[in-house]
Amino acid sequence: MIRLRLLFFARSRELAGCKETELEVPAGSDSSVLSTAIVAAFPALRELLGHSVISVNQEYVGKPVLLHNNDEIAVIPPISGG
Amino acid sequence: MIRLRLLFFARSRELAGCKETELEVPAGSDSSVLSTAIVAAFPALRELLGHSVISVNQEYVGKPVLLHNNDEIAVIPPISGG
Amino acid sequence: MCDPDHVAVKEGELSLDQLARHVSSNHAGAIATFSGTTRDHFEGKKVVRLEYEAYVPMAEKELRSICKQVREKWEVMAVAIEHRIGVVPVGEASVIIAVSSVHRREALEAVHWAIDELKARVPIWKKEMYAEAEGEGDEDSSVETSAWKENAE
Amino acid sequence: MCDPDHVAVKEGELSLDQLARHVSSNHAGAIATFSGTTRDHFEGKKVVRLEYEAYVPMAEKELRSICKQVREKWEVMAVAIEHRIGVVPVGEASVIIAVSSVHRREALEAVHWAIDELKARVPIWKKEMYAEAEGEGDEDSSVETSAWKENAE
Repeated sequence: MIRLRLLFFARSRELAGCKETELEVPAGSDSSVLSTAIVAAFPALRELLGHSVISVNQEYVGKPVLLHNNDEIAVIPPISGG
Repeated sequence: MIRLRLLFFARSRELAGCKETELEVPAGSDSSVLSTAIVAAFPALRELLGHSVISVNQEYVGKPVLLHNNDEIAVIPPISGG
Repeated sequence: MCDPDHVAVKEGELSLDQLARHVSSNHAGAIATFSGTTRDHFEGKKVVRLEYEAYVPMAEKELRSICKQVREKWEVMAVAIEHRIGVVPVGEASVIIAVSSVHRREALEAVHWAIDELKARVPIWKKEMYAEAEGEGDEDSSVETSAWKENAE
Repeated sequence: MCDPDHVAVKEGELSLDQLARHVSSNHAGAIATFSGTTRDHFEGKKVVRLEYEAYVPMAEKELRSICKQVREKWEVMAVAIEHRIGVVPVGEASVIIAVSSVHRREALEAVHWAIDELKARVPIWKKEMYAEAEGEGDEDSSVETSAWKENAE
């Protein structure tokens, strides 16, 4: 297993009940497993994840990227900066 | 005759040698006489007047307007505000 | 060469004059700025307070990337963007952008593109706190509700 | 109702923050500004100083008319324009414009139109003072020349 840092913001932070936690996924996983893994750990996030994006190491990811130990993952609900 | 206030700015002020003077034109004149009257009084302005505009009472005038005693006339060389 | 860009995601009041100094240069002839200010109403509800939250390091990374793209798309000298977080009183700026250029068209167009881009991709969230008067009997109690906003585009 | 416009043609430094306050409102969501700053070069000559002269009452009248037209053309809340006169050090703003609106597009477009209009019709003149080094013999005397500028449009 590899261990990831998982960050929540705004509505996802409120639903998760914390700002930051850890998430484990099987070694060799890519970012496409994240959504399912996060919902398994935080069922309350199911609906919000449908219209959120997940960043890896402070980048929006297009194609799935391979995950590594200590990667920084964040749930980014619809933004409203400006 | 009616007596007008005549103001100069920028290059027209430098060529006229003063900021303000008086100009007399025949009673009943409209603004179309101004250019000729100004050149007669200030020959040094002849060339500059060709690419300047003349304002009457702080307004750009399109069609000739009738002049009155104490009207404020100004020679407006090409502007460069901003 | 100095870094032509300046970005910050921070608490506290924002200043256009200070931001303009970040982009001003003796070679630039024009500086355009944009400020987004917080409004006091939303769908008839009175907004009493706003709070902004950011994924700060990623937000600053995205802002830096917007600055770079602005300089690739337009002939501009320098770009600066600051976004305020925490509580923002109604009427104060939550975001300010400044772009300098030799000719005015570039700075004005670039600032417009930059604010559109910021709203589309920088991970920052706004929560509006509303005052809703609920008249029940003689008592006129005021209940506070809130909502996380979503940018339209 | 308060006058939604503010204009001034005056000596001394200009402040974007102060100008933004003139147009800010709890109902506006956006403020766009433009500053014209003095450049340090013209056709290879070094500009050491600028001086602006205005037909002040007519200039303020034209500025007020520009503000009014802006509010007729766009859905904006308020417009403010200040033009500096007298000596303006290189790098400092000679003109600043601010427009507030509910939506950002209007303020940004309006500020662009306003500066174009100002340059086309407000009776203000800029004189550039150049430093020209004239090397004659051993002596390196510096002669100052100057020119009244003309806006292109």
